[in-house]
Amino acid sequence: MTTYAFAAVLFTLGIAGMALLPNLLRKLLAMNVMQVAVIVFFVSLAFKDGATVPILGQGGDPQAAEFMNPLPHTLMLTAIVVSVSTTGLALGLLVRIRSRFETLNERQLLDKLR
Amino acid sequence: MAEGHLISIGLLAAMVVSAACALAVKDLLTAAALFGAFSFLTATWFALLGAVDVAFTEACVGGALTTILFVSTAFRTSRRFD
Amino acid sequence: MGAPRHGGTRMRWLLGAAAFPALFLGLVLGMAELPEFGDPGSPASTHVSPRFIEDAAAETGAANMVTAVLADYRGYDTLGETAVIFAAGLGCLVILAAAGGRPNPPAPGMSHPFGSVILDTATRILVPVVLLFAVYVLIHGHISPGGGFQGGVLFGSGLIMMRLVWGPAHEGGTHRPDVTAFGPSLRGSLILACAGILGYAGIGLAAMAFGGEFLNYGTLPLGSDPAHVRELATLGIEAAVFLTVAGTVGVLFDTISIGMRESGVPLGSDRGPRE
Amino acid sequence: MTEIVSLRPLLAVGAGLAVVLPILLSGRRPALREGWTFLAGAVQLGAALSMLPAALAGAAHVSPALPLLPGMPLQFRADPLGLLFLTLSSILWLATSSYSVGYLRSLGLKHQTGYFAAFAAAVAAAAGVALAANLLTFLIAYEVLTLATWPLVVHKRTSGVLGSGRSYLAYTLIAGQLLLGAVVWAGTLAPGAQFTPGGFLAGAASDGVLRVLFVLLLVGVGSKAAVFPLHGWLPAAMVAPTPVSALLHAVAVVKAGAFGVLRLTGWVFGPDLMHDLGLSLPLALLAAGTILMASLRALGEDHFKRRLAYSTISQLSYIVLGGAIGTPLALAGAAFHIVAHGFLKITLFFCAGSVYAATGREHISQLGGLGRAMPFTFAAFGVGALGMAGVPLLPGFISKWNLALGALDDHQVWVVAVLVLSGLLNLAYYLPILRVAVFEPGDRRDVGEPSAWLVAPPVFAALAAIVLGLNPDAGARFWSLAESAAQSVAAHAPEFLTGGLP
Amino acid sequence: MRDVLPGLLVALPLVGAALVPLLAALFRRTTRAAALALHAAIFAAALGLFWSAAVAGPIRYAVGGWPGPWGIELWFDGLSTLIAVLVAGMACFASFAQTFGPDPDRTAPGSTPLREGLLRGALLLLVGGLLGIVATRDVFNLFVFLEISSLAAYTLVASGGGRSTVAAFRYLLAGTAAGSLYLFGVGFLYALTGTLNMDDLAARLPSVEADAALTVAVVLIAVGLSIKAALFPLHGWLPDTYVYTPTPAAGFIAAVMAKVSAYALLRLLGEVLAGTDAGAVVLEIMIWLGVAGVVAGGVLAVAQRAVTRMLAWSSISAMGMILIGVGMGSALAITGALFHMAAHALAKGCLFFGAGGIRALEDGDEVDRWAGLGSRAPWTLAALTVAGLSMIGIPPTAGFFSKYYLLSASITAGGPAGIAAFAAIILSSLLATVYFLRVLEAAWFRAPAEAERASSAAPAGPVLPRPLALPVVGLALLIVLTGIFARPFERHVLPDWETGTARIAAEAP
Repeated sequence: MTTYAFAAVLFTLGIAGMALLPNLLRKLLAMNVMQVAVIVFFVSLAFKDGATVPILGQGGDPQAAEFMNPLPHTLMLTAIVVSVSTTGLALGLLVRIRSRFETLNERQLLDKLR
Repeated sequence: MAEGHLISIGLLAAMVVSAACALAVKDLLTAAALFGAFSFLTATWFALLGAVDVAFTEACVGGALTTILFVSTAFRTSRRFD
Repeated sequence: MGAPRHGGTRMRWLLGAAAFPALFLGLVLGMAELPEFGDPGSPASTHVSPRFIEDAAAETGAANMVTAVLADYRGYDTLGETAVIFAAGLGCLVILAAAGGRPNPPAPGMSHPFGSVILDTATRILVPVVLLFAVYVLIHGHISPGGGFQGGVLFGSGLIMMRLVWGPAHEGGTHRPDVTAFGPSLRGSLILACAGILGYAGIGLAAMAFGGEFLNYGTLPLGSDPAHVRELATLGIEAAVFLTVAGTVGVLFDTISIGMRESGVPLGSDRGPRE
Repeated sequence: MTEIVSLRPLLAVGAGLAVVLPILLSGRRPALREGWTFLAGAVQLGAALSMLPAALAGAAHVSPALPLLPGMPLQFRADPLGLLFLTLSSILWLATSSYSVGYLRSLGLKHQTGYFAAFAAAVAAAAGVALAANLLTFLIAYEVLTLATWPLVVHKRTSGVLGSGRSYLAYTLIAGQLLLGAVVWAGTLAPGAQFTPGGFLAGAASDGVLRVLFVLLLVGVGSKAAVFPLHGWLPAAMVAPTPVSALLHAVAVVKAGAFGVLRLTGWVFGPDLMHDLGLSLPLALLAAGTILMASLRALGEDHFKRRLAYSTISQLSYIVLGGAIGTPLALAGAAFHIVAHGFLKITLFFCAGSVYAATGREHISQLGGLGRAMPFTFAAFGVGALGMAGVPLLPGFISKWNLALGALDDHQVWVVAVLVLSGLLNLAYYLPILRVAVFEPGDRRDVGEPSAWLVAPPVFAALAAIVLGLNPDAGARFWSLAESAAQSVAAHAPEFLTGGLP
Repeated sequence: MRDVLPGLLVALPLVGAALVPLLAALFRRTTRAAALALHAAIFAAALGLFWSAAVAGPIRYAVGGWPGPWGIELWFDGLSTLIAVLVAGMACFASFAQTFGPDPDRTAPGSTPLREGLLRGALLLLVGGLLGIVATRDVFNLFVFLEISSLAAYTLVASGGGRSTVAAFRYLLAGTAAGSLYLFGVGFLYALTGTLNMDDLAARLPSVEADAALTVAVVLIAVGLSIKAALFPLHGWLPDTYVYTPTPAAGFIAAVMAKVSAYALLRLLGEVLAGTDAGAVVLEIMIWLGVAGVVAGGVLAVAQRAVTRMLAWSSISAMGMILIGVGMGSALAITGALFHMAAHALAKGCLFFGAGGIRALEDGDEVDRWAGLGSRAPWTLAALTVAGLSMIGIPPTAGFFSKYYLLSASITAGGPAGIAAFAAIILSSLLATVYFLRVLEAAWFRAPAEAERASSAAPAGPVLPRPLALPVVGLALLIVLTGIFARPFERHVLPDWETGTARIAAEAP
């Protein structure tokens, strides 16, 4: 349960950072923390006591209890790629915003936007 | 697995601390460095939990690539958060 | 998110002070009732995943169960994943590079090579190793940890290392020796990324051409033993993903850090807004 | 009521719609454009008359049901009441179209193509309202009518006109939305919501729900029928050119509202349910109040067309009154009054239009001496005014007489008093107009009868009114239609009705 | 036919998204024809699926040959094929409109063949993402395609340059937060049931006793998808995004983007999580949020001076109405919600193409920019009028019938929520009347502003360039046709929905 709690802490930290930090780049960092939190949660679901890494050794008949659950790992590979893609696109946007408006502070940007 | 459990809690605590610092600090390069640390700590924790594929991906995709992009954005914009 | 007027920062912190602890409490309360951490009898460990563990090797020929699930059982997910990273590459191109009109601001540090001797020789030794390791990670994707994504990123980071140390491939002014010419231009990276997606979807459509469902490798005529056929197809999938990821990492780095433009010439020495 | 499935109802409704596009396309050739309008009018009248014998024999032409919503098809039925309104509006459409040709030409107004297209759409919508077989079709035709008449009301496009156009829309569209809500509600209470003589909501829900539903439906149709609190838009809509006012008052819009009230009281709730719920008396009182209030307001009005507008508000409430009382005679009187008021009011409006076209004067005080200059126009005006007051030998008398008898059947003596009083008030505000026009001196040097297009329609309407006054069953047998409509409602409420037909 | 089309529907957009930029990069010529051909093929596939689902019943398609909870399944019943047809159809119009270049912000980047190819690729990617969401039967796969469509949408929004990049960034933040919330919810569901397949989930969920965890899962999923569907009070990102997006993309995004998320919400909360009592409570709350959204959207739309911003707020009101339909859950309500999705998509797409084009050519977004346009381009303005009337809900347009379904659903539902919904829908029609007729009155009956008329003879010539005028007129025709021929809509969507929920109930152990 404590492992899940850490995921919740990171998630709340991330979402709070996104909403409250004034600078867009720091919001992006907070967004990454939030996405990593979800990945931590899924990986902690996959853990089995007394199980090893989900890669088959020298053959033999694999038993379900001996290996970790591979499904969350697969899902989290996708989640990591999604988080990197969003961050990449967001950074591209920020470079463009910075060059156009000379600031990355949300409050000043909103004034310029109206 | 009691002692493994202890290390995992320790790593998780370190992750939370580094994430909090990354968000709190004012200078972009320091934030990027702290975020890199956070990613690599997460990768180690994944490896600890047996998620080797995820650890590998998190290390190079999340840790290296994202940090490089953040640092290069620092050069494109300005080091201080305004 | 929808930030109210700037006068509302006090209100925003107030809102935050109330909402986020509530979110955290809700999550923790919910988590209390989830199956215990590491419990082998939890629904997640007993319902769907046992088949992946026990039959992955027999059905798909992949020792690494994660790659088996990634490329075969849930291959459609991975196609979506590749499309996601392709979308990021496309986005950065549209926003930063392929724009006529006003050029982006000059990039101070990144677009000029460092050019110190130590870095130069270190890169000469390291880059080939990194690229080779990337290809190794791709080939052994279904046996050891790794696969298309990790290989692609490693290959991309090799390119980045060269860009960092020797400057962009098409140095406007003086041309460094052919070494700097290595590595795709912006247009080349885009073509690489497109090729990856087309390869992946092509394999899927080929499966349909031979009568199976989309991405059902069993029907492909690559040999008699079905597990072996699927193993080969997985390799094909991983290679396609490798191309897309490598291309996109190239695009991301070039557009964001160097500010390379559509014409492949770095911004610093850009000749006028639009040729 | 046996039903004959045929395409004639669709033909009657479709004639107007089908002609809208050709009118829009033949903008450059006015003659062809008018030709389309008259063709549609003729087709509509022909279809109406062809369905007449069947309706009188107790059978109704029904169009095949176009399934639109679960259990609520788009369907038209030519029952006696519907046919009465359809025939009236097609005859008056022909008259108003010919009048419009003269009026628009003489004043040289712009956007004539849009005018005639909207006119055709409005009359087609009115036909849809007349022949609607269920509440959904009624609602659809009702909304299309609102939209079709909006461009006509704001025809002059000046900012003042746009303002009154907005108020017209505000009233009618808000009422339309409430009607939408009410129709949906009724549709769920009684699936199909078909108009059935004697009402289909008896026992469909608790009394409280039915009362709220009745109020919603009444507001929906009442706003178009200009019942007291909702009449504000009608005087404001006088900014429209006169033929449009004629359309609004006599041919389509307000008539659709009054017709809707009759449908509501006779074919949705039915007289006996109205009495059980105790709704008849308040509605009757509301109608009576409107009659008297509007007549008093008309007395004080010097603007010619606005006085006619207030007279319309009061005259329409006769129909609402008849619907409220619910006895067969009262219903027949109310139904016939639709026709009577149609012919009489259109005469008055044509005269007002001719005066404006010939002299540009809009106020009654300026009419001095025109009586002799425009003899035919003011003769027709005289016939119209007397008819309105309910003088015998004119159609107004027949409807008021039957209304009074119907009220007595239901022992409502006070209604008779209201009718008499309003008759006197009519005289009080119409005769001064004649007196000013005929006896008061005024410069009438270069004033003469306007073109034939502008004189013929009022004279024709006046003559038709006189013929109708003498023999109500002349021509399109309006009286027998009204009587059989009332009869069909009465047949379903035997225990309530005591008096028989004369 | 039935086993080829599903694969094609999901594969073609992704192949197109890679092919079109490739052609642009290699041959540096315009890729208009290729993109249009691809969109037409996708539309044909969607139509074929709609036809075969209607005739021969729903199609279950196991991608990769692995059935049931192990592999990922696609599910095509009347519901999902209808939305697929809507998305693919609107995409054809958007692709045609993409040849229209000018962007609202003068500093927007100029167009080069490569950029045009990339933008067409982004549109194809967006369509692929949306079709993926509509077709999938797997909750995690839904997340992946949600992200694909979002990323493509951010690109299209940001392609306007200048202010649209800021709007795109705020949209990105909201969208990613929504995605992560949804993924967290999926994590909870996976922990409780061990499966990701919707049918399997629906079967196993009722037997789960962990109520608190289930409630958290339902709330996380509901909040996540509500942000994506811009449902009140989580709609913050929508107005700026719709206003600053370049016209061709704005028409498509405004028309279908939020609706597909609402469809996902309907699928998950209405069908999969309907068995749980937490799901029922959330649905009840959603009715009240819908009512609030309908009223707030309407009132704020009236308060706007700029036409496109007014349209954005009216979208929020319409999404509120769809939420009411989803919340009520009765078969009639769901049909009403779906019909309103279709009607609103067509009308909003048409209006955005029109308003965006007028904003670009008349160089201004206020209502009086529309003065006197009726005389200059009667047919284009007639089409926009039809779309406006459909938004108000005047018969015979489709908007009237969808409102009719929703009204009768809220009356039959009864209770305080039903009455509130009934009143809200009536009020929203009134508000729509005010803000739409204000524009139409200016267009038809008000002469152009004096200054303009004095400076130049009323600038003749079409109000909209051809790549925008054609979609506008085409969509208007579709609005009227959908209105009149509502029967197929009811005959196909309704039974599938009932059998769907009934089948899941039957499968429960």
